[in-house]
Formats: sequence, structure tokens, C-alpha cells
Amino acid sequence: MSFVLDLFTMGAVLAGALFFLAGTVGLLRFPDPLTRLHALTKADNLGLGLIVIGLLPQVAWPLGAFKLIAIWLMALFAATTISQLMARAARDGEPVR
Amino acid sequence: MTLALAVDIGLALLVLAVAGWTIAVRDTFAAVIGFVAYGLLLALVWVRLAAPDVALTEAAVGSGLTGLLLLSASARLRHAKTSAAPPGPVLQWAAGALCILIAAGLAALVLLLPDPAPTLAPAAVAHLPATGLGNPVTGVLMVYRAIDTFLESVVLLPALLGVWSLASEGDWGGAPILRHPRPDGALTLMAQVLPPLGIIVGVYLCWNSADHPGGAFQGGAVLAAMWVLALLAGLVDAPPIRQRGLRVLLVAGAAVLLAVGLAGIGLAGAFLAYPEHYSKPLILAIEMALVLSIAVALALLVAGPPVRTPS
Amino acid sequence: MRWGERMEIADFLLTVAVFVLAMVALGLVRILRGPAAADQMMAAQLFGTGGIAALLLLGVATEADAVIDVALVLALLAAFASVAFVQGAAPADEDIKEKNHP
Amino acid sequence: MISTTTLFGLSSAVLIGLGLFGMIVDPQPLRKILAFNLLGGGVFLLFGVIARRGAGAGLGGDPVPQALVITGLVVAFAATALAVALLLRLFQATGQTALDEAPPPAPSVDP
Repeated sequence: MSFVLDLFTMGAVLAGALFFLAGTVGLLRFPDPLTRLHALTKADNLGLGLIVIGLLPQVAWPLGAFKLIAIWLMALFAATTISQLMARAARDGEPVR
Repeated sequence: MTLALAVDIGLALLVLAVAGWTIAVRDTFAAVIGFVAYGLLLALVWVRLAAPDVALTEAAVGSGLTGLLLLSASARLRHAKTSAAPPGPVLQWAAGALCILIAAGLAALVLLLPDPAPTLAPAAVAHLPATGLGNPVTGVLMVYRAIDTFLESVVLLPALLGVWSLASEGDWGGAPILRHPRPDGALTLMAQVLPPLGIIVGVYLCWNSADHPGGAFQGGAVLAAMWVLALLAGLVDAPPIRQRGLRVLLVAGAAVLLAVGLAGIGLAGAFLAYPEHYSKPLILAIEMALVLSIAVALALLVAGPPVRTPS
Repeated sequence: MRWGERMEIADFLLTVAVFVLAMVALGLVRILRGPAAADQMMAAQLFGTGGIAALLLLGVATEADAVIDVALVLALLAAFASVAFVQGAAPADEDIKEKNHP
Repeated sequence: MISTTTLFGLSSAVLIGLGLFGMIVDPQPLRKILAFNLLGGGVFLLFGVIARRGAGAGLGGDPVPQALVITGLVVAFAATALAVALLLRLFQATGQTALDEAPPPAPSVDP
């Protein structure tokens, strides 16, 4: 049973790591701020989500698991809002620097 | 454990790279972003150094609040003339040599640290059961070195008074304004959803600190951040600084600590000594008062001097 | 048997933590090049998410439960600096206007 | 093989050097404040290394330096907030942020 759970952890965490890879590649390669924002938010939130899901069987139930999910939801929510704000800032023109 | 060492080496290189970039980059706004990342990485380093209490403080205060403070300051100073020229090359080289010398000296010191390292850990653990606490760092902060904690809760007040005293003459007693210049739906939503969660986390960190990492400083910093978020979104207005309730709240933590400390002279024979069997509830009471005072003080330090004339 | 398995998964999680940190380091390159302030902030956000992920992986691998609390605070405050960024991106002059005409 | 504490100890030495350099060389006050905080991070890290070396009695580190760092971080924040407020007030009053230059000739005369 625990072997199956460990296998599940490995699979999900690995998938999450791949999303981080994709996000970073997008951040480096995409041509303008809005597409880069797209790459970053899609990828790193899915990445974090998959890592959180993968870690769930490895932490104390229920408080540890609850906190893990809360972390993901908070990061997700913050990233969503911030992307909105940043995209607006990018659209309305960059700050003079 | 070479894999863990690989994590540490990667972390150390990353911290140094971000720090170097923060110092070297031309643009101040970018440098502040680098500093926020630096604080975040330091929180990871603290975890690797088995100091979760410090990691919490670093994440909340070092990266979060300080980052916000410096970012908004750099935004306001964006149009400032940078009239001052950097020092000449000779001075720069001299400063560089001096700093390398100091860093090398410190590095030598690190390499020459005595090998059975001196430690107070056994002493801290030995007396911990008498305090009723399970977290040794809370034990140090609230019992062994409670005088430091007292002085620190006091020192926030002169800093805040210093900030307030920078108000224009007519604004004294008024309220600071921290509102975002263009508050919009997304920011408002965030300021509505995040604070309830943040308040739970802040109270949890403080309440749980007897046996788990956390404490009044970490909890207070999280609460302060949530208040600042609501201020930024314009959901609430900062109170005028002449308000009596606000000032009571600011001194409550230090006052409770002082009262318990003075009572200790009579009841337990020394200033800041807790009577036996009552130490844990007393410590919790002090921490609850402290967390409120610290939260208000930190948030007002971010908010800056009052700029709205008292009505 | 159980112990050996535990070590294996811990090693695996540490490896992924190193990998995520490496991705974060690559994001640093974007900070170094990023033409726009928004790019720099995006890279800082990658730092935030990647930092949380690396922290969780490290914490579970070394069975340090307190780390989850640290990640919780980081998640809460990662948003915070970004708000300040957006505040910075908006014109700050309105503050002064508001001050002059209360 | 290098140990974790030595590694972070050496890092803290470099951070302190870097922060000090930034404080001396950068002419902008805000950058000096930033460098001061960076230097502070290095000093706290050195405390953390010393605490970690003192691990014992079932603890991962000596709690006394750790508690010192916690109070230190909060005090550093208070000092930074005061410095930033001073700087913003200076900018508001004189329109510039330089510390060592003479104030602009005309506006400095009070009516």
C-alpha cells in the first residue's frame, strides 16, 4: 500500500517539476510580457499543485494535508489576482524607469 | 547526505547571486525586487539551519513587510533626481578592498570557530519543563530573556514616534494614507479574501507558539500584513493617530509584560519571574497582548507619517 | 524494508527540490535580462512559487513538519510584495494631489 | 567535504562584505538602506550558523542565538521603516534625495 502511495508521490511530484520546467522555459523564451505571464501562471501554479498533491500521502493526516491544500489555494488565489494586476500594468504601459 | 549538501550549495549560490545582483543592478526598483527574492531565499536557508522560528520571521518581516516598504518607497522616489554622483574610482577600489578584507576576516573566523561549539541548548532544554513550554525558542524569548523581549516591544514605539514626528505640522494627529492610487476589483477581491485566512494563520502562529514554531512577532507580522493589505485596497481607513484606543493598543503588549514582570517581584522573587505552575497561562496572556501591539505597530510603521489633517 | 523505501522517497524529493531551485535560478536570468518591470516581478513570483515548492519538498523529505507553517506564511505574503509592485507601477503623483486637495 | 554550517558561514561573510560595499559606494540613500538590510541578513545568517553548530540536547540548534535573530529582524524592520520615512520626508521637503549636497538655493528660505 505504502509502495503504491510512494509511486503516486513520485509521479505527481515529477509531473509538477515538469511544469516548473515548462514555466521557466516560457519565461525565458516567450516574446512579450503578456505571453510570459501566461506561461508562468499556468505552469507554476499547476506545478505547485501537482507537487502538493504528490506530497499529500507523505504528511500527517488531517492537519498537515489540510495545510498543504491551503497553501496551494492561497498561492493559486494570489497568483490569479496578481496576474490580473500585472497584466493590466503591462497593458497600460510600463512604468517610466 | 551528499544530496542534502547539493541542496545547500545550490541555495547558497542562489543567495549570493541574488545579493550580488541586488547591489550591482542600476535600477533601484529592480534592486528592491532582488531584495524580496533574497529574503525569500534566506527563509529557505533558515529552514536548512533547523531554525523554523527564524524562517517564519524572515518570511513575514524580512521579505514581506520590508519588501513592501522598500517597493513603495522606490516607486515614490522614481522621479527623484539622482544628483549625487558615485564616489570616484579610488574610493571605490578602497571600499572594495576594505569589504573584501572584512569578508575574508569573517570567513577566517567561520573556519576557525571552536569545534565543540559552545552552546546553551542543554541548559535551555533542562529548564524548559518548569516553564510548561515545548518550544525552546519561545522559552528563550518569554522566560530566559524576557527582558530582551520587553525592551524590544518598547523599542517599536520610539521608532513609530519617529515616523509620526515627520508629519507636517498641520497633519499631526491625523491619519496616514496608504491607499493604492488606483484601487480596482482584483486588488479589492484579494483584500477581501486573504485577510480572514491571514488572521487565522496569525493567531494560530501565536497561540501555537508554546509548543511549535511561531510566536508573537511572527503572528503580529502576518496580522500587520493583512491590515496593510486592507488599507492598500481602501477597504478600511487608517485610524487617526490621536485616537486613544489606538494608542492603548500600541502600548498594551509592553504594559502587560511589564505588569506581569513587576508582579513577579512579589510573587516569584524576581522581575519577570513567573510564579510556579502559572507560567504557561501567563506567557500566553502576554503573547496575546504582544501580538496585537506588534501587529498595530508594524502596520503603522509601513503606513508612514500621518498626511490627512485631523477633522 | 520500510526504512529503505523511506530513504528512497526522501532522496527523490530532495532531487526534485534541487531541480526546482535550478528552475528558479534560471528565472533569475529573466530578471537579469527582463526589459520590463513586469518581467522582473514575474520572475520574483516564480521565486515565490518555486520557493514554496522547494520548501515543501525539503520539509517532507527531512520530515520537518514545521516547514509547512513556513510555507503557509510564504504563500500568504508572496502576494504581498506583488501588490506593492503594482502600486509602484501606477502613477504615484496622485498621492501628492490627494494631499494638496484633501 | 564542506559542511552545511561552513558553507552558510562563508556565504554570510560574503553577504556582509557585499552589503557593506553597497552601503559605502552607492550614492542613493534608498540603495544604502537596501544594502544595510542585505548586510543585516548576512549578520543574522552568521548567528544562525553559530546556533546550528550548537545543536544538542535534542535540538536542531542553540535556541538563544535564534531568539536573538528574531528580535533583531523586527528591530531592523523598525529602523528601516524610520529611515524610509526620513528619506521620503526629505524628498518631499527638498525634491531631492541626496544627503551630502547643499540644499537647492531658492526654496530653502522659509517665508
